[in-house]
Amino acid sequence: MSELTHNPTPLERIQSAFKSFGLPRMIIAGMLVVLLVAAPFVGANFWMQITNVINRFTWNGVLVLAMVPMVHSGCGLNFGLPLGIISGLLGATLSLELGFTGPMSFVMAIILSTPFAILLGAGYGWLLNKIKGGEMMIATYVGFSSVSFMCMMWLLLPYHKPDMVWGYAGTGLRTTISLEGYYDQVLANFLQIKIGDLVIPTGSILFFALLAFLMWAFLHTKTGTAMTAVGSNPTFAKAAGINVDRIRLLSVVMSTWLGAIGILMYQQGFGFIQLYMAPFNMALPAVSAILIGGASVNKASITNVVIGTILFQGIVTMTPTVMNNMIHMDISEVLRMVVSNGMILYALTRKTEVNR
Amino acid sequence: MNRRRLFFGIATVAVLIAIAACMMVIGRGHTMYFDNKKLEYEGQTVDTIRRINVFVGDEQVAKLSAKDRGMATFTGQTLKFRLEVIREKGRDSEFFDYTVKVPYGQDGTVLNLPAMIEGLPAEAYTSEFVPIVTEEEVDEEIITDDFGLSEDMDMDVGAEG
Amino acid sequence: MSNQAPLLELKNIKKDFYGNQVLTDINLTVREGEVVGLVGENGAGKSTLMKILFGMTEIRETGGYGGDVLIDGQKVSFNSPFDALAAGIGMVHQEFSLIPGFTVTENILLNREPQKKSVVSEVFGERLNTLDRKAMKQKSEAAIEKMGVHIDENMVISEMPVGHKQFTEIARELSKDQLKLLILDEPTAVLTEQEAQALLKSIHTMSENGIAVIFITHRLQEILNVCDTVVVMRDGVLVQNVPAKETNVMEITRWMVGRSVAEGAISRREPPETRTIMSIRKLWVDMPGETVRNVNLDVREGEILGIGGLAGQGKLGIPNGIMGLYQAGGTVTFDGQDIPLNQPRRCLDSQLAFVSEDRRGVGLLLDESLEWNIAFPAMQIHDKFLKPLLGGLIKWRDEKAINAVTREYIDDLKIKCTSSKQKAKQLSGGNQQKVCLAKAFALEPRFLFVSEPTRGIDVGAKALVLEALKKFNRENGITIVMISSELEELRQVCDRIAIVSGGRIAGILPASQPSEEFGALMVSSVI
Amino acid sequence: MKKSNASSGKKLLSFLGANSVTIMFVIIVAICIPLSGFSPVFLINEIITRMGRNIFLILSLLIPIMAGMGLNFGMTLGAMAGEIALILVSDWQIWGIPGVVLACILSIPISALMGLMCGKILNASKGREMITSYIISFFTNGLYQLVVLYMMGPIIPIIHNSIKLPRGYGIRQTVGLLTMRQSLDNALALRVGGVKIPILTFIIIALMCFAIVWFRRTKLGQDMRAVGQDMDVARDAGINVERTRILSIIISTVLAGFGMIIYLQNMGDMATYSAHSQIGMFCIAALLVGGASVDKASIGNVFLGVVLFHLMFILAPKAGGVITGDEMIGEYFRVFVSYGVITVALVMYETKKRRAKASMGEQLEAEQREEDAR
Repeated sequence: MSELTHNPTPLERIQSAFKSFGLPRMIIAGMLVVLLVAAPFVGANFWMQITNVINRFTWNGVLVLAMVPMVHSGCGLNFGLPLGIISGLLGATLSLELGFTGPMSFVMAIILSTPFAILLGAGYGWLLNKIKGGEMMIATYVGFSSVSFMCMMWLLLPYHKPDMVWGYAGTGLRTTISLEGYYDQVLANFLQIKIGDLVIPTGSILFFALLAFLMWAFLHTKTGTAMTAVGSNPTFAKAAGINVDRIRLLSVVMSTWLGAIGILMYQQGFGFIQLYMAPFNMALPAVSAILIGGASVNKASITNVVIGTILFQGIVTMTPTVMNNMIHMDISEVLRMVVSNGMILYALTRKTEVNR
Repeated sequence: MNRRRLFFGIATVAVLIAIAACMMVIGRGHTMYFDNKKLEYEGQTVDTIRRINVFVGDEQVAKLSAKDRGMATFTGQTLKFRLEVIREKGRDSEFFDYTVKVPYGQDGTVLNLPAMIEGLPAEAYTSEFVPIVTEEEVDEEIITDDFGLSEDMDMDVGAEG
Repeated sequence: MSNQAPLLELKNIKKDFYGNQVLTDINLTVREGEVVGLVGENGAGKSTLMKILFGMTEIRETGGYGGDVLIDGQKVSFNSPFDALAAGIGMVHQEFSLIPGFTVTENILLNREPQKKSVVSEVFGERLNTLDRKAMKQKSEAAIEKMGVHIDENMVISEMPVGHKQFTEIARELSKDQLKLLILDEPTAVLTEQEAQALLKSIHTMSENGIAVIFITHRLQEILNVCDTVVVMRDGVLVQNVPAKETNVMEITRWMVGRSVAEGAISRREPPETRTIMSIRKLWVDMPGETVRNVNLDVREGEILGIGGLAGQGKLGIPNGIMGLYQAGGTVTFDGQDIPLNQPRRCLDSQLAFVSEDRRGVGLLLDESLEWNIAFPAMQIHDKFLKPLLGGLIKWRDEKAINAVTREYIDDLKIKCTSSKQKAKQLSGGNQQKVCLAKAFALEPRFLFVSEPTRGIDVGAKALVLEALKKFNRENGITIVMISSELEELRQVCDRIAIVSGGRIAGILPASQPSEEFGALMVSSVI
Repeated sequence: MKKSNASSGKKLLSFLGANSVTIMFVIIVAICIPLSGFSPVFLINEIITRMGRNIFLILSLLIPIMAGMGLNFGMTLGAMAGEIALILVSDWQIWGIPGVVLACILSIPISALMGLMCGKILNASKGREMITSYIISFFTNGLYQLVVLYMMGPIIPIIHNSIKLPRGYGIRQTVGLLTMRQSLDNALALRVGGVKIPILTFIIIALMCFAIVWFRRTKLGQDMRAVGQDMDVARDAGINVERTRILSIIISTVLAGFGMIIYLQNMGDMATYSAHSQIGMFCIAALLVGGASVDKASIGNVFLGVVLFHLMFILAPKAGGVITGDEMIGEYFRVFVSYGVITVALVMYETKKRRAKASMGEQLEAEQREEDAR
């Protein structure tokens, strides 16, 4: 009888904590610390840097959060995020077309994108249930196909609002639509705090916190528990009477809806709606952010989302300035590509069973 | 047996390297510029010629009036060409055959044809062509953003016909 | 037979898995051309013995073995199956090891293809030799000929009947020139009657060609027909080694199951004459390796019914099919209500529960805490351990209640763990099994299927688990159906025991019947 | 009689199902040809050019499919190796066919190294090779940019300023390959009624096809097929599975490098940072259109695929313009179709895998019924 009854010593605990944190994550966190320390020395404004990181965090946080439900239900990393983004874009453009302005346009965008997200998510979930085990690759291509399909639709759908369509043709949506006068910064400006160079977009943070809390709360309900169990061991869940397919479908719909809200949040911070090929590769940064945060192919928590988004966005925003000031060579883009894709590769090569 | 394989393996690599070296020699491209220009060399002045036609093989690569510059591209380190020289209108053309060797590292070589025809030494009529680099100030946007938002993809496999 | 050293000699072979003795002092001699029939119940140690002989790496990884293996009088020690192959031992495993898209010829000569050299292979190595298709054809034809059964050497494996696949495997071993000893592990299990006859004949042919055969099977009549000697193993001991001519099926069965169990340990409770609570009619289950065909069975209220039988005969398929884990058909009536098949939820709603034999795959959430494991099904099925919030709109997980119930079961079943938050994967097998039981008990079922509850756990935990089951039955009046490969275990716990053979119920006897009776049923219609 | 009818009907149905993508493409092309109003000579010319340009690249996909590693999105790695070789050759001013040959030789060590890396990573992620190779292509793209954008100049000597960025290091957005433009295609080119046939390129392609046919008959080819169908069985038989898989990826990467060089010599210039980014996707889409699947592909699929896919590519913008009045629609349509084709093929592959499992239950049910009847 070999029982694991002994209590781990503090040292062992620290060691196992390090182990579970993983080497790549350590490196990335270390890199961020070095960047933060180095920033003032190379003449970059420290507080402005922090502000940037916080801003980028609020833009992208929800998109990263959209990974959580699907990872929990064992559908793997949601490379099909563009589908959710498309729902969000449909909601956003409809809200503008219908003449809503200011904060109301944001609310309406959320409301209008919801039915699209549910519909697209349901179809997508149905498909993923047919092809269990091959989710990630197919998700990627479902995302791509839908983005390119929507490219045609943006041209063909009867939008008429002058500041959205091409001026000379009068039809077909523009590639980028400015949100000034609509919901540009509506959340960020809500209860905004300014201390010197540090600007905190309180509203955006609160909104993210609200969604994160709802997600957390959901995972503590009966259905949420079932979702985690499905992801952890689908056969166990089946034996416990869970309708595995239905739970998976629900998780996909949730992910898609969060993707829609995520892109609206992004636009709110960024100030523009970007159409056509823009949603194309938005899945990869979100995927690698959550992985950097410590998630694996079938385990993810809210903490992973927060840490991952901060680390990833921190690297992305800090490197250009610091690197530029330091060595006058802007290799941040390349660095970002190597780091984020390397992270995904690292996660894919871990021996976790995705399909049982 | 293993030794034998090693030998064959090394031989293959050697053959590939040999082919590569050979390709580097025979495929090295050069540009030859032909000048019909006035030249002063050690006090001696060579004047332009009314008209020079340059032939490489059977192909006429340049028709040079006075002060003209023509060019020909070729691969390998030697260029054989024939000049048809017409000094005055109506006069019969004279023909000259030349074989010029160019250094491997030199992309462009300028030949002053009048000096050449005059029989001046090689260092008199050959010089290296130095291209004038037009400095573009605008830095090109080079990154293909993998997942930035400004991606416009080059979807066109072979836009050219 | 000549006087020279025998082809194979095993001397005092011993093997234990982490202190658990599975083979004790096995002595066995096989001569050239001899056909030895090896029989024994599952777990008797046949497979372990063959693994040692075949140099399987798992033997070495678990600490090697004691005693000597001699081939032609020389002591040998195999580090891998490839060493064994080189020494002339071939083995046909129960699971096919064939490439589905290849032809018979390609499979017979897999990785041993005759090749032709070419210029390219001189440079890039032998793997760029081209295959010599003609020589391949000749070799495979020769191997098939040796076997004495005709199969089409150009046929693709995936389009073949199962029997032919088996023959392909045998032909592959025969095509190896050095082959002296062939081990056949239940080769007839997948064959039809005619194919089995053909196989037996081909064993004769091989033997005449001087190849010794060790033939493992549950079909005792086949052994008597084809073997020179019969070797019986039981509980890791070689109990009998007799010429086949001098024995009969009845005797062999007795040797196989006859065990000196303390008579007092056997359950002597009279099977309760209560009403039938579950009746199973015409049940078929598609569970790979445990197919169930046309099973009819009645379970009485309040009894403990055992289901026994040899491995692969379908006893495991019965609970898995009824509980909806594998595709099934037929009718199951529980307490007067028809239970729809293939819908786990409906079974659970009718207060049936199931403790699966596959603890790690089906029974547990390995990456989650004990609390989750124990409380999860009850939470999902009966809405236990939930706090309604916002007037019942939200069903919030009640961590406190979950913790309480988990502690209760930890104490009840003496589960050894650091805390109720410990991950299930960190527990030992016995404690994992107790967690599975706790999970089922927490559902408060009226009817419980327990599948192989003692598989892979140590003696102490075994007794505890069986005791817990008995207590659950006696005190709460819960009907239990227990499936186990160990007959003696069933006889200790159960009131009646049904024996499954060939996917069907071969018979039902009270536990107090002598074990020979059960043994006879087990081998009655094996496939 | 009736029975045979039903079975042949079933056969036809399953044939249609298996080839639905190809059939769909034939229909699209058939509709678009008259709509577009292109002349047959133009179309034939275009198709022949594109065949010469692309077939070699697509052929490089066949071997990993044979080894059971699915569609090799990592072929992009080979394309990058080819590009690096071309940058160097272009800087060294080696022109014409010698330039092409030299680039091919230079690309071999780079491709082999990248293939080795890719193969090792794929061995660590068995069962999800495709998504992994897809991410590898992104990851390597980062490394490629690091090399080409920052290391070429300071570390890897680049002589000519004309291909360098004005800042003094890194390679420009486009590298002109005028000096070797269509040098293979023009050698031995044949003109038949206004259609140019690049004989030499086709000879190279034909040789490659023979090489692949020959390769299938070698020991290594046989091992790859075995590994592709069942890794465990192959391992039990003593085949070194990991090594075999790595070799298949290396071969594919090297061939992709050659393919990219052939492709770019035809194009005549090279978009340094984007030429490779879509090439994997288009090649895979073309192969799938030709009727290949994730686990089965033949040389015939390659040829049919190139013809159909590129016809669609040429026709779509024009036909789209005629139908909707906007050529952009056609442009987007063909992108959509490329992605759609891959999606459909992947879905079909996965569902086929599941369907195979369900058949055993039906058999048992039938047996039961039979027994009841008795």
